[in-house]
Amino acid sequence: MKLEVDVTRNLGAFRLDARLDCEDGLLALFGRSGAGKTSLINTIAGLLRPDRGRIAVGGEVLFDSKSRIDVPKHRRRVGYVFQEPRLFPHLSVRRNLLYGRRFCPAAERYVELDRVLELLGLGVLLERRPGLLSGGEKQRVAIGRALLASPRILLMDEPLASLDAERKEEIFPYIERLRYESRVPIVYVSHAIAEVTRLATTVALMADGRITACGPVGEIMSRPDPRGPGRHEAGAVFDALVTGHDEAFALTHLNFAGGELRVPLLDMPKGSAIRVRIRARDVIVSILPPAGLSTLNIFRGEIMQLVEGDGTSAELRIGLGDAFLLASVTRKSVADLQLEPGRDVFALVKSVAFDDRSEDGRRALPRAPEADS
Amino acid sequence: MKLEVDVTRNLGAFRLDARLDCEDGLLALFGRSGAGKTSLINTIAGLLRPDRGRIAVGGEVLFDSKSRIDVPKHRRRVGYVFQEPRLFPHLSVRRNLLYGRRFCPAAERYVELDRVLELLGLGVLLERRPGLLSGGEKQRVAIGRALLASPRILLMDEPLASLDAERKEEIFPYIERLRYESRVPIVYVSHAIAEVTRLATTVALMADGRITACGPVGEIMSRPDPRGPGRHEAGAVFDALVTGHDEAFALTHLNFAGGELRVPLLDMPKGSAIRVRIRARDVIVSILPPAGLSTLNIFRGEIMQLVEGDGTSAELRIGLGDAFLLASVTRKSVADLQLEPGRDVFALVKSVAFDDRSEDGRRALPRAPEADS
Amino acid sequence: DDRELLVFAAASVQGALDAAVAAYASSGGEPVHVSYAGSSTLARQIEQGAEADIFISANIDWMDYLQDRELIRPSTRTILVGNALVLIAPVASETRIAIAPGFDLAGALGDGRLAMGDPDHVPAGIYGREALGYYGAWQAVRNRLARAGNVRAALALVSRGEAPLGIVYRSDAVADAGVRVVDTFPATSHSPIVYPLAVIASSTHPATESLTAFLQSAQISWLFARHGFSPRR
Amino acid sequence: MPELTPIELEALRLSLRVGLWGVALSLPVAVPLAVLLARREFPGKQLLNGLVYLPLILPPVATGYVLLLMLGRRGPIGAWLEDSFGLVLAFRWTGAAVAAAVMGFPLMVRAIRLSVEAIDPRIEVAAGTLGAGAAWVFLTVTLPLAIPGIIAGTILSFARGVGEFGATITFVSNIPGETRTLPIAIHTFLQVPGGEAAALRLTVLAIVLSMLAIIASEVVARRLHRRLQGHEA
Amino acid sequence: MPELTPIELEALRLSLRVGLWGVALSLPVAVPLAVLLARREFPGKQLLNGLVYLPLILPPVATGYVLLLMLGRRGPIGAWLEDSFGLVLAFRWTGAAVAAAVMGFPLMVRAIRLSVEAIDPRIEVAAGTLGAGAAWVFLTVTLPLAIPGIIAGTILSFARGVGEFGATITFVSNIPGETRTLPIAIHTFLQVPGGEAAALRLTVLAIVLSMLAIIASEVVARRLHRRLQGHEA
Ligand SMILES: Nc1ncnc2c1ncn2[C@@H]1O[C@H](COP(=O)(O)OP(=O)(O)OP(=O)(O)O)[C@@H](O)[C@H]1O
Ligand SMILES: Nc1ncnc2c1ncn2[C@@H]1O[C@H](COP(=O)(O)OP(=O)(O)OP(=O)(O)O)[C@@H](O)[C@H]1O
Ligand SMILES: [Mg+2]
Ligand SMILES: [Mg+2]
Repeated sequence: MKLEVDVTRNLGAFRLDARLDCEDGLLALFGRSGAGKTSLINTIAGLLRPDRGRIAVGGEVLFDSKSRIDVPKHRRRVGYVFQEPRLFPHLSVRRNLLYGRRFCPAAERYVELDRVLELLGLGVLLERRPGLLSGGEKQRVAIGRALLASPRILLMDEPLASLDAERKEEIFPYIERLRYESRVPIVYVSHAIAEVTRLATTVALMADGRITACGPVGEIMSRPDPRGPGRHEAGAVFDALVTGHDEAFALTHLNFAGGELRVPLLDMPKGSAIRVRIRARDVIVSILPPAGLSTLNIFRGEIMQLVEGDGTSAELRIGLGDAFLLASVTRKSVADLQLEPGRDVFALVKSVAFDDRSEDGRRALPRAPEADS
Repeated sequence: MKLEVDVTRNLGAFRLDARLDCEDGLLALFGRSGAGKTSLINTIAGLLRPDRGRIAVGGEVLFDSKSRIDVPKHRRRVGYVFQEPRLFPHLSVRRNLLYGRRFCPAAERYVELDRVLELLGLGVLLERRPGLLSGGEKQRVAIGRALLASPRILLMDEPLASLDAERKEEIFPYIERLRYESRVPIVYVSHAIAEVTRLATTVALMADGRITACGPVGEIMSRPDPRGPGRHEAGAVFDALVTGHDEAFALTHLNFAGGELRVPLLDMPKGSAIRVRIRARDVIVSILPPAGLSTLNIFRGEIMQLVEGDGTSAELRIGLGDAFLLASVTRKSVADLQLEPGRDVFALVKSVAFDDRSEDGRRALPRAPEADS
Repeated sequence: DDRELLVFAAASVQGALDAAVAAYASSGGEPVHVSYAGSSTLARQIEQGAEADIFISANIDWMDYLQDRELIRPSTRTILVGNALVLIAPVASETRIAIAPGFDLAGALGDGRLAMGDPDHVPAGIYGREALGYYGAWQAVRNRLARAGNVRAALALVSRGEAPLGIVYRSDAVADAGVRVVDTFPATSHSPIVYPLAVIASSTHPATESLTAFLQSAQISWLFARHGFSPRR
Repeated sequence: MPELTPIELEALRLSLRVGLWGVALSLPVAVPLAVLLARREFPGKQLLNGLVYLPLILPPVATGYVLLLMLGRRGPIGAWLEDSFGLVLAFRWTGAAVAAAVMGFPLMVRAIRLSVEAIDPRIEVAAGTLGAGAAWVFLTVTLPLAIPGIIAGTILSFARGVGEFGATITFVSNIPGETRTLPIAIHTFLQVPGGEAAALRLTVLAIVLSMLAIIASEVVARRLHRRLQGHEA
Repeated sequence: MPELTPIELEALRLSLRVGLWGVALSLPVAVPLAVLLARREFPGKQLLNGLVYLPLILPPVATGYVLLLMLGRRGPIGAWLEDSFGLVLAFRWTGAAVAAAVMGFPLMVRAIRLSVEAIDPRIEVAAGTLGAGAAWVFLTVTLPLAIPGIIAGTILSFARGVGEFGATITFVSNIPGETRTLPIAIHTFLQVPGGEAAALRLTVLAIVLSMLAIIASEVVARRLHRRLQGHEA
């Protein structure tokens, strides 16, 4: 399922002028406050009419100024989780949740109430009214409501900002499953880049109403660009295969283009594909073969690129066969160890330094969350 | 300035029963959605009347069921940044910001409009009305409005959840300065533990309406407790002194009870005090003296405690003289390297693995933010 | 048509007519419904097809209005009763004044107003203006009027002491213990005050004739007289 | 207060019927109109809005006269209604209900419109993105959220209808048992000398009736309000 | 429409004055009362609420009669007003303004109350935490946010005041140049045969006057609404 967006729209002093093209999967939309993220997804949902342009989801044209197509918002089957919950104050949580269900043909429903209740821990709130819910409770209901409409595309505008980490952990796998299983494209707006990159297929950066960069998550996140998306989050992203499990130590062995990785045990069968991200800040470089270290993952490679500013750190790109890692080291280490392109080095990756949440996401079924107080 | 809270209040099926005592500084209040965080600070602000109990700020009693004291909310001089912005829709941003100023005696004002505008990047929005602001813009105005009332205590209910990382970075230092300079106690509710611990003096954990743990940040955050606050964020927190700068490599030398640390250059004079946090997941353990590594900070210490479950990782507490570090390693490494209490090891800490944001916070003056589109 | 007999009657004859209709019923007549409202309202309603059988107007104008439009049967038109115009004052008032050419009505009012039906449209007011004009008192009081929407309101103004003097029908004055008749305007001073009656052209009710006859019969003329009306001329 | 006389009972029942039917007639028109005025911009909106207020602005008698001219048996609409459906409004309680509906209409529309304007349109937008078409959004979101205004409007309009006099007597006359509602009965009694006591009893009755309606509506509204806005602080 | 006659001009000017003063008199009472009813619970609230509706429920003539009894020169309040301030209401345009104020009062209170109820109390709470006391919050937050209701209430009440007939004529009579407002003039013309044309001219005048007021208020309200709720979607 493909999402194509090419729209312009003037909003007072602000001008939205965005072009996006992305395949199947989850598009993470980043940008600072006021960049125009909400405005952009409003055009997709049919809430903000572009001055000109075209919007298509899975080949179905939702808007086209040339051929004068403008599908009304209630026919777009867009699941929109707004920045604020926008619950129906006069309906119980249950009726809020089920509001959109009737509009989806039964054959196309891909999620049921019970599943959503369990997932979002909403069981005990079912008969309450939105007025007295806490902020996070409200947002959970809003997410459940959008999901239960079984939308063809899911637009999520910072939906997890007001959820606690544990709750996020419980919801993420579900969002990821949606992405893999139902082929529903998701546009996910977030400020917290770490939160989403592990799910994202595509990342788009937005500033001043324009898309400044857009591409596969690996490419955008690997740019050793200090002005890029969250310096702290830069890292290499690649796909790997599950080759085996070490139940005793609760480890899973993965194979990727650069060698073998050992990561916390994954509940996935051998042969499964998985995406792995190794952040530059989690890679240590050694010029001698390391020994006696708690680090399980050590790779031999060659420095391919060195980006050095006048700050504390420098970014290294280390080639490992067909793959590469990014490493962030101090400029002092670059000098002390004489790191430079062409040099052979060892890259140390702590296994627990993997963003281990990315694997939770691959569990076949989301865990039942603990009942909420 | 001391904050004392001891309140109970029944809210339908939910019961708030919280006791807190904290000195001067910033109290970080954590708890999952629905734990009662908002309800608790509502009692402090005078918005929710406890069934019984006592609330005092800086010795001044705001509520006492025994002596029947209940200072009305508008006399409590509490700066409250709500979970939702609650701006005055009929007033311009400027007039929203200045709304509370008149109620504060001129002598007690500790912040001016220009400073807040600059800090929060609100200059260009001044004459706008709240209706058309983006979500983040609204929340920034709400923060500015609370600050400009020069409150005696600041209650912030997840105020930064909808702000982008850069904006957070710009606002944090200011909140921190408030905490150091104005002696205004701050109660800061957050889901993102990393966000606040570097500022917090005290951390309180909340669940089911009760305070389950409360204490100095170092103590609470260092508990190698997998059910503790955000497993991924656990780490050792300690205070350090700036002992010098290495301008060439943009490094600053710090001294703490466990030895010397080299961290990215700080804009602080020699002798300044600073808080440092080293996350367990950023520490690598070696049983041999490491050589040729890009890691600048290597400490020799002794394993004091080993917490091992049946998961992938184990937590180590490594004593370094008077201080200690936490390290998270795989159980496989524990076995391979025969790590056990009493054993001497080397702890490797990547300098850039420090939560370097904590140092930004110590800049003498907050940076002027870039103008917002 | 099993509809009951419906009389459209000017509100000012209500007391007497109610009694007469009751007498009609007790003497074996059919039940009668009476709709009381202003003559103008009733006339217009008849014009718009009201299914009334008999119209009793408080003045000749509205009866003429209907007759011009052939909405009544001219042969049935008659004068039911007459009335007189009186000058009244609150019972407690000491005012003594005799109606005579040039009499000082303005002086008797002091700083108060003269309550009367609006001389522009309320019949009692129109008669009042004629009578005052006849005695040369109109110019002096024309700006000192409390013009009431109907004669009952004028009566109330005097009865409550809001106005020191008023001009109303004798039929109104006799029933109100709060007022005292100061003097009666001679019939020569104004157009005749009469209440014409006619059968509506479209009426098909069989009892219409019997009722009109009863209302004009001598046996109940005392009843109208007791309510202050004068016998028909 | 001693027991109600049959006349009083009749007037009370009639008023109740007229008031309820008046509300029932105007609600289905007032709600969509109020939403239209609250949410859309269209050419002629100001004109339409002004028209809605007309019955409030015009003297009730004039409104009644217009109704008589339009809906009377000789009026264009009245004749059509009678020919097509055998429905007669003039001089019937049905006409009184229409008069009550018309007179209360501006009050009803204004109250509902205020409530609709206070609904956060973003909630309706959210319903739209969930797949609900405009009509469904209206039925399931707008309408329930506008209930406070609908209640307020209904009660204002009911009270106005129950208290209506001028338009009613002009349009449907004052026919006992058919169109003599409480206010008309009060007026009628006030026209008879000595009728004040009876008028007062009826006035008290009218007050009690409307008060009961108002209090009932308040209770309902308050419950709804609580259910809707559980703001804790 | 040919030029206005002096009589028409006078009635127009008077109606405008009475309508505006009526609104000016009732606003300062209606606003706090509406807020009280919207935001507080207290014993006797239902009673107070019912009392507010009284002028709507009672036949206007009865209301006018009550006003006469209370505020007339012999009435307890009227006598006191005259003795203490030399203020006379009966038979003066000031009395007509009072009648307009009273008759429009329930409409004004209800509209303002609806608007106040729609204000999110959390915004007022926020103002409180910023240090504003109840009065200041009211002035700077509640009142401005209730403007839509205040405008709606004012216009309803103005229109009602300009169209008021029954209470006005009963309380202050029909004195040309002093209390003969447009509706009273219209009524007067409608009472005489052939007066329809003149009544129609005045009716058009009343409509134009109120329409202008309504349109002006709409424009103001719409601007405010836009300024307040810049919801983009
Ligand atoms: N209707 C409008 N008229 C004028 N300006 C508008 C309008 N709608 C949005 N804006 C402005 O356009 C810019 C983009 O707004 P938008 O809500 O899309 O930002 P955002 O990226 O979602 O920000 P945030 O992360 O804070 O929610 C903002 O500066 C906003 O103030
Ligand atoms: N007035 C009330 N009546 C009944 N239950 C209430 C009331 N107010 C709050 N609650 C419930 O009390 C619990 C605590 O709510 P509170 O808003 O304090 O949570 P919170 O910790 O702030 O959550 P979040 O992080 O999601 O904002 C919730 O389950 C909420 O639904
Ligand atoms: Mg946004
Ligand atoms: Mg909360």
